[in-house]
Amino acid sequence: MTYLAKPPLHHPSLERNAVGFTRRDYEGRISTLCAGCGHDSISAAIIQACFEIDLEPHRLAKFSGIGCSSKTPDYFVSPAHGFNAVHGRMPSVLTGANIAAKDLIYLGVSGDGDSASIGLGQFCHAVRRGVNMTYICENNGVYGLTKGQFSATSDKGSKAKKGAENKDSPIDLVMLALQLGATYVGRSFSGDKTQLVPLIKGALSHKGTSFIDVISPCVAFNNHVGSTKSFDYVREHNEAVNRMDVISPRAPIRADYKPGELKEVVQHDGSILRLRKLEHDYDATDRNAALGYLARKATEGEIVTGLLYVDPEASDLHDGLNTVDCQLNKLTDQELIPPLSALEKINASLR
Amino acid sequence: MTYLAKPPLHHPSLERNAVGFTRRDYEGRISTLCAGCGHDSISAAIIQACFEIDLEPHRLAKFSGIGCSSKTPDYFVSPAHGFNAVHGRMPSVLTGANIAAKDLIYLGVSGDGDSASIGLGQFCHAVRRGVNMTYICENNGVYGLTKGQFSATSDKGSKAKKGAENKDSPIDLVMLALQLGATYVGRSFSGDKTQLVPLIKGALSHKGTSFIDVISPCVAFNNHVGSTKSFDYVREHNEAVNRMDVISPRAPIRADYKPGELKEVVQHDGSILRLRKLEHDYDATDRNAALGYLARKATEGEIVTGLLYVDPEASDLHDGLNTVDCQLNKLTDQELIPPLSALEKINASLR
Amino acid sequence: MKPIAATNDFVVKFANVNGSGSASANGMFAKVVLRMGVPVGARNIFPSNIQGLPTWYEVRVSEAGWLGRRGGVDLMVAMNPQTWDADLKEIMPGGYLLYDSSKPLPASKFRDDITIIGAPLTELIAAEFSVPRERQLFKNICYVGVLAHLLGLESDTVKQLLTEEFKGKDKLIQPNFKAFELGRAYAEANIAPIGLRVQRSDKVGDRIFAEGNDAAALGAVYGGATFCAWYPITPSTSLAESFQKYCTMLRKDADGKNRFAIVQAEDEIASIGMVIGAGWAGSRAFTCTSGPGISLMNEFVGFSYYAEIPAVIFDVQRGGPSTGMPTRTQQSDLLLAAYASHGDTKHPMLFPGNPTEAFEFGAQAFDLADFFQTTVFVMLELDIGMQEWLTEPFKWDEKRRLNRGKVLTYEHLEQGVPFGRYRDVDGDAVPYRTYPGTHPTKGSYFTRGSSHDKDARYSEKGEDYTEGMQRLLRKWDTMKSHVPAPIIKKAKKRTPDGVIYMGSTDPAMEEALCALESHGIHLDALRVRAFPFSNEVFDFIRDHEQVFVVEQNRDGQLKSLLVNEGGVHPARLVSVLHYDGTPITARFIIKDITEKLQAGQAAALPEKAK
Amino acid sequence: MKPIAATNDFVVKFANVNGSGSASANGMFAKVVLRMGVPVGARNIFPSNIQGLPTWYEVRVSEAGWLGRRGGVDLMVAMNPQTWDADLKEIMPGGYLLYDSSKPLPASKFRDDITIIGAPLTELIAAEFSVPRERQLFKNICYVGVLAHLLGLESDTVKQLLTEEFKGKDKLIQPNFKAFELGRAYAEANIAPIGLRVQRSDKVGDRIFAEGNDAAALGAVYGGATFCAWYPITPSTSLAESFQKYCTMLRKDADGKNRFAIVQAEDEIASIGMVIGAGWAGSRAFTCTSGPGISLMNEFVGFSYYAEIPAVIFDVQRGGPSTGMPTRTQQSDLLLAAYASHGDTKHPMLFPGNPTEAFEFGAQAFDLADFFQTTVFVMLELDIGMQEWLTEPFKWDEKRRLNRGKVLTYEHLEQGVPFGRYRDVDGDAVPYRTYPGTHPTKGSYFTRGSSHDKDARYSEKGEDYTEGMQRLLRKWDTMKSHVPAPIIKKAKKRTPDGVIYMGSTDPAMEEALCALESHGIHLDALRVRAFPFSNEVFDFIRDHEQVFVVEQNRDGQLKSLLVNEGGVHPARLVSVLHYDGTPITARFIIKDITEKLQAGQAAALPEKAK
Ligand SMILES: Cc1ncc(C[n+]2csc(CCOP(=O)(O)OP(=O)(O)O)c2C)c(N)n1
Ligand SMILES: Cc1ncc(C[n+]2csc(CCOP(=O)(O)OP(=O)(O)O)c2C)c(N)n1
Ligand code: SF4
Ligand code: SF4
Ligand SMILES: [Mg+2]
Ligand SMILES: [Mg+2]
Repeated sequence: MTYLAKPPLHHPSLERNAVGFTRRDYEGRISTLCAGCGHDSISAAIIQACFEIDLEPHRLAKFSGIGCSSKTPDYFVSPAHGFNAVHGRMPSVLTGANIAAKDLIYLGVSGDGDSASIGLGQFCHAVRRGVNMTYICENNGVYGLTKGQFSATSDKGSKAKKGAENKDSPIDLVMLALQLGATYVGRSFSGDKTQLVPLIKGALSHKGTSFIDVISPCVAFNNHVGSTKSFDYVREHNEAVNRMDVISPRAPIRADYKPGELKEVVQHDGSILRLRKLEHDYDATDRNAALGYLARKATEGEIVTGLLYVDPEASDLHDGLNTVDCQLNKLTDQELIPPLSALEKINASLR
Repeated sequence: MTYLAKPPLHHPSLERNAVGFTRRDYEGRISTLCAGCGHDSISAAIIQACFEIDLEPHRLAKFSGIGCSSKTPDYFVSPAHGFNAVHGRMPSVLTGANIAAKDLIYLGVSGDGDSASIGLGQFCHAVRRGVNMTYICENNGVYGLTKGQFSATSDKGSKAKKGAENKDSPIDLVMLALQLGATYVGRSFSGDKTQLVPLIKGALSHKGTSFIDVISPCVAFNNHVGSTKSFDYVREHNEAVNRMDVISPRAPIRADYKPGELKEVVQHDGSILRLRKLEHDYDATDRNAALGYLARKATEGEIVTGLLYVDPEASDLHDGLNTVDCQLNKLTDQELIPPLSALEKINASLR
Repeated sequence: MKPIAATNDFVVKFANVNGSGSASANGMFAKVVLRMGVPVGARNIFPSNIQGLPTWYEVRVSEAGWLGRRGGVDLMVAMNPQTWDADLKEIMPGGYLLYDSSKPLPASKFRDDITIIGAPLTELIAAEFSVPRERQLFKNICYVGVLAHLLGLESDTVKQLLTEEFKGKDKLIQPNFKAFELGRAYAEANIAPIGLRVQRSDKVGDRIFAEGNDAAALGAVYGGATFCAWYPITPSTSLAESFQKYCTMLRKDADGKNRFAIVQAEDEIASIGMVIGAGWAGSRAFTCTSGPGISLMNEFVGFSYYAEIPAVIFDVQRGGPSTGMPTRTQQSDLLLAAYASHGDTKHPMLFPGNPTEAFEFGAQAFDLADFFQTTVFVMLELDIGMQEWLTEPFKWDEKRRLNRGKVLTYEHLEQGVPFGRYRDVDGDAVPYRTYPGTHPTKGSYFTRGSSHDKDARYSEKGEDYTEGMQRLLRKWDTMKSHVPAPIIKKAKKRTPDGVIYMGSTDPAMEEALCALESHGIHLDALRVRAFPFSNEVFDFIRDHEQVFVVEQNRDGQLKSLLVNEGGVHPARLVSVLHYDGTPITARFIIKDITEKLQAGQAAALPEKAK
Repeated sequence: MKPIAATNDFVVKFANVNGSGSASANGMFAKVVLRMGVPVGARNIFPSNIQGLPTWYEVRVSEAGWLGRRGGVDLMVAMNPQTWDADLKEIMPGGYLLYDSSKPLPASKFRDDITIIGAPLTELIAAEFSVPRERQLFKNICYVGVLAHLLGLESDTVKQLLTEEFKGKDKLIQPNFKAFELGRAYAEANIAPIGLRVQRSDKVGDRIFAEGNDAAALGAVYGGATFCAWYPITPSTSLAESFQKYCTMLRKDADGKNRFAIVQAEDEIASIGMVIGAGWAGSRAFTCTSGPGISLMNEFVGFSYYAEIPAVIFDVQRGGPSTGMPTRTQQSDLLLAAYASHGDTKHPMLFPGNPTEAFEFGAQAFDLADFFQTTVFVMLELDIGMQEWLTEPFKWDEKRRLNRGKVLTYEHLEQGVPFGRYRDVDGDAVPYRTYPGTHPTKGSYFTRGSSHDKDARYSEKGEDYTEGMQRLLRKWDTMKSHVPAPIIKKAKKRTPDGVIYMGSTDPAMEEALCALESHGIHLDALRVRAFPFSNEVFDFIRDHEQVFVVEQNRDGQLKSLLVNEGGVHPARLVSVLHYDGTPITARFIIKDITEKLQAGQAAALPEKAK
């Protein structure tokens, strides 16, 4: 589906992308989050990424659950339809919509409470089905909207603002996503836009389940000393395994790097993920190695970021379902209603 | 709590264990499962294990969800209280009971549908809390009771009885349990009682969360060629990493093995897990190594069995909660109801 | 005791062991009678288990066409030693017992007021078959042979049916013939004719023998459903399976690709979530489940109500509460479905009364859901869903189009049709919506379960909230004239008494009405087919002094809904309740209503509650 | 326009920004008035957000003791530019506006029928404080200083309260004094006295100023609860937090170990599952949640009903349906809670009418749950749970023991007391139970949600099932005389009119009754405090020609329950419904009832539904 670009109401100086939109066309309503909240930075990165990959804004479909993080889809890409589901159940709603209208680009935004507590089952199952989506968890280690309880991604021993210590083992959604078959897995930090924007771009261009865990400090309830999800803690323990550029299918290919230093991964839609290794023996296309590396680093207290795994050949849920090319929501009556003769045959078989 | 042993109504020839019970005292009602169902073998192994570790039968508390597997607690250890919860929610019920009455031995029995589909969230969260229990998943890769649909532990490409192929990535509960902090993790096969009985014994004696995944073929719906959970398939791909004996705290220690070949792990209650390695570089006390090994073997299509991980120093949920030694359900009115003076003080503070 | 003599009017019951393969032989028996033109009401009574527990199949042969359960057994085919004693007790005095006489049984095991018919089935079969599983299976068809002789079933018809049944597995046909003949010949040679007979007739017409779940699934196909998200649960599983079957048959395109999708979700919450996602995006989607699933779906159903998203839920009701009786029938999810979820909510329900209506409502539910943008419950019951009923053939008007309701397209938006997601543009309180991706600059909106204004913007203002909630009530009013109307049957004589009922009670009620009439008791009858109730329902109540409300639950849930929605005085509605998990019978209804009329109980208003 | 003149009878409203620290200053204001012996009704009105959105605090000063919301504002403290226009509109003609005059505002921003009072708060504070966060915080206490002068609040009382408030953080006391003095002194020097005054009185007595959630949590402590499993959700979160606070204070043993456990579960389903597990094992356990949580708990609640396991759920009701209005109040979960879960089920509910009752019922719920072995809902509301109410002090009878219901111990079993889990031994339909691990050979049983016989064995027999279901109905009857009885207030004159209401409607209703009486309208009043309803409730209805049912939801849920359980003619119950999320006011009740009486609407039975 392509339509005429948006009428040019905007300030002429705003740069347009290949499909004729300005960055402002990807904005949303004014955020109601706390000043300084990590989630707002992620919204900005999403806006940037959508603009840069030349996505017509209405071709995005935005989903979320409940939480501060889950409010954000209202704050970016207003021309896209948005859906604020019930708490923890966004993955199922997104899956259903994707089944109905597969040609759109699906973005799910959730929080660590929404994804790792009440929503853990749906998260895991959406991943194992290979739903074609980008799933971003805005991970602050607390329930922001209900005022600062531990979430299931809180590290053992991490301290709450009022001093209580978390005793439960943490859930690492990246490890789960890897284990359950996600085909594009990354981790980043709301404070690192240079890393985050390309990760989102790559994810949106990926066919299959993309998961990005973004550590996103909660300035109101989890940014104190003793928290392992504070700005300071994350900055100190952030270990990026690679840096990535995403090159659009249309862009001319330049080869100005020395071989070895770079790895190029061509995705389904022709986009190229150009990976510059920072950790020299990290191979982002080896799932088991990634699992092992992450487990080790987690024990050491390091937060591994970057593109952690990608399978550019991935298939998705629709492949498994063997659906027709036409979106299910566009099938006509004729394509849907069987002929009367079929009904008569069935009647006959039941006599 | 100790009581007089059961009055000796039984055939005198039946051997008694150290607490005065015969094997028959650990039996249950007659099974209503299909003849040949793997689950019945697991029930037999549970009976054997309880008998051998000298557990007074009423000190066991049995829990399950819904499914053929979840019916089994009715078929073993009748003098124990049993609880058939709703589908997929056994872990929470067990957790609550354990909080109320921590001195009992907790056994949860579930199926792969009950644990990995509807119950995945509760399974993961009970594990990460370190509930002191033995959780056995009777894993047949299908929904037995609802007649043969794929469960979430079905391998990708595994075939249903009527031929359909599973397209979703499998959930490996052992991998999840390891990742989420279970402190005793094993896998076995309903057809291998020699391996299974000691695994259960060790689990029941373990303090902390013990998880045992038992492949348990469903003869009615998932024992055909093409299924990766059939008796034949499991026999062919079973790779035991070790063999274990469990030596009770009371038993005299014998040392008749060559050093190196054996590893002894002393558990919290004094019981000793004597592990004979079959896979020479497998270390059952290294969580990260176990994760890596299992991931690799899973890719190769091998089913790794044995005691996969144990942390004998584990703490449990009650440690985290800092509860009193007395079971909460035995606290008296006096211990529970604060004095009137406290109330008056509170009233005063609210004026 | 005189042996019962009856032609085309008796009950045969088969007592078997679950998993022994009896179901197909028993079904065959019922179908033979049907092919002979004699109506049959047939019911499987099975345990919640896979193999080894007792199971029964009850066939009511009724030339008069009474298809409800009758109660009592005229001929018991007792194949299960486990239930022998109880089975024998059920036989009516003068009735018949057919049993496997291969092993001798002591006389004390029998009754002397019935006719005992032994046939050495095991021996007969053992002599001809050697594989154990075959022996087990063919014993079943062997007793059909015995029955064929005893009751006068046409052998050709049996063989014709066997041939059809095993089409594709042709090598099974001859052994089945043989087993059948073994039984038939043995009976012919050894057993005296009995008083029960099946005689060819012409009372079946063009009716079909169909299960409600299968019919509803087919209805969903004709109704344009493209997506089913489900989680297995008895007794709804076969609905999803049938949808798979019919879609595979009718919805493949030329390249073998699917114009449908079916996802077995991880649980019921995910199922309804997917359905809502698809409905939001413009695909007709449904889930099928039973009571426990409805309980779990509560939160999402409230979301669908408030955010106004179409969804269809087939609730195949079983015995509650909790896990209850998974393989027994009830009508006990009404209250839950009607007001599912926290806050003020109301949801439409359809009550098919037979598989034909299951087909019709299975299609219509999607038009209603799309038009009213809300969850529509199709309230099936195990007794309809999982039993084969003799029912009218499925009909479809080829000119019928899917009514997708108020959807603004790209063209509308281009033409400048204004869009506000929750505005009442047409005065019927039904708003317009858009599918995602419709237009680059117009028509996007944000869907949420939190309070919102007419343009779907977040709002905590009391006025925005109440305005929306009041519109939802007006939408509810609009619905009343769109859902299936009740079916009213007037008594032959003017009467102050009425009866209201629904769903699977239909055949038992028809029979009861006829019998009551013959006793001089006249009742006007109304079968409710949908909630919200249309005015006709309340007119009917107003026009009668007392109205019996017959339902299959403990608490009179339909009565509660009638009282609550219609402002009816509860004392004028007299509950007739049957809820032990077996299908309601005409006998029960007749007895209960007669007693209540006699006691005049209904007329006297209870003192406390005037 | 004459400025309003009123002493100890006016409404002050504070308009602030969420997260700006205004709550504690505003609360201080209310407490000062209370300490001066003048009753106060105070309410926070806050958004579903953490920082930056509008929030209000409304204080009704009422010597007469009317604690409900009044409606209208006499003095607005307008600190939020975002809501300035709307806030100004709310001021009654002749009322007052206090604003921060540091920045000049155009005349068009004001009204000329009110008294405008400017105080340069920002400037005053900026001159003395430099840290930005301090400036924000102290501005709040500064306007309290201004108000102290304007209204005649006692400075010493303010300072006393500040000292108590900051006990432990003593270095905050002086700066607060200073900020207060800045405002007070500025006002004294620059602002003319106004018509509103607070004058010391003696109408507060020994009452306390408490929140319902806090009170309920304390009740749970006294009621012997040892375990709370919960999942955060507004407006119930503070209940769990208070339980933590009070347990830490009152339930530590000598070694610092806990005689309680609190688990933040992964969701509401797990919360109720844990509660049921603990209840089964003999610990008193509860969860607290709001509407969405109740929807999710449906399946387990039905399990608890059918398997007969004690559980307590505090439902702090908020605006539904769906996510609805999380920070607004409603009484709209009644129908859901009453009949939660599929199949035939009924669950007791308690309706505390103020924090004191929240304390009492918070304890009593556990006795009821243990005795009746079922889920007991304590139906709180945001308006009670999260607002501070002036309420009677908490009382506890030291001789009171926890009633753990029918539990067989080791000794009973040893003595040979027979045990059958679901037997009705005492004729009250309440069975006996055992805790796990009680006895080596006697007393074990198997708990299940599937159908069972009297000895808890699995059974698919219709008789076993119906026997159990009927006993549950009889148990329900037993319950009626055990739950808190209604409170009846007779009108001064004999009257055919009554009114029924519940929960947080209490203060508004008291005021309304008094006002109606002064207009010559007499109503007998009954406050329902529990479901099932006791006979007194239906006697009350019988004894009146028409009864208004006042409730805070759209669909008249309490009325539905009355009709459904009592066989009452719905036409005799006239709904008075308030449901925009704000607390109901006496004004609303008076107006609605007066109009309905005038229209005679209640008397005329609707034609359709006689
Ligand atoms: C069923 C249900 N339970 C609980 C809540 C209350 N609730 C709202 S947001 C939230 C947690 C949000 O945490 P997270 O997803 O981490 O988001 P954050 O606010 O931290 O970004 C909870 C528990 C709810 N809305 N619905
Ligand atoms: C809420 C709910 N949904 C669905 C069901 C139906 N159901 C019963 S058992 C079962 C699956 C059991 O599978 P599994 O746990 O693997 O047990 P198995 O029978 O294979 O041993 C299902 C879906 C149910 N009882 N409750
Ligand atoms: S509470 Fe935390 S997560 Fe929520 S908006 Fe504020 S900073 Fe962000
Ligand atoms: S159906 Fe499968 S799992 Fe169930 S009892 Fe039979 S063999 Fe066992
Ligand atoms: Mg969070
Ligand atoms: Mg299974």
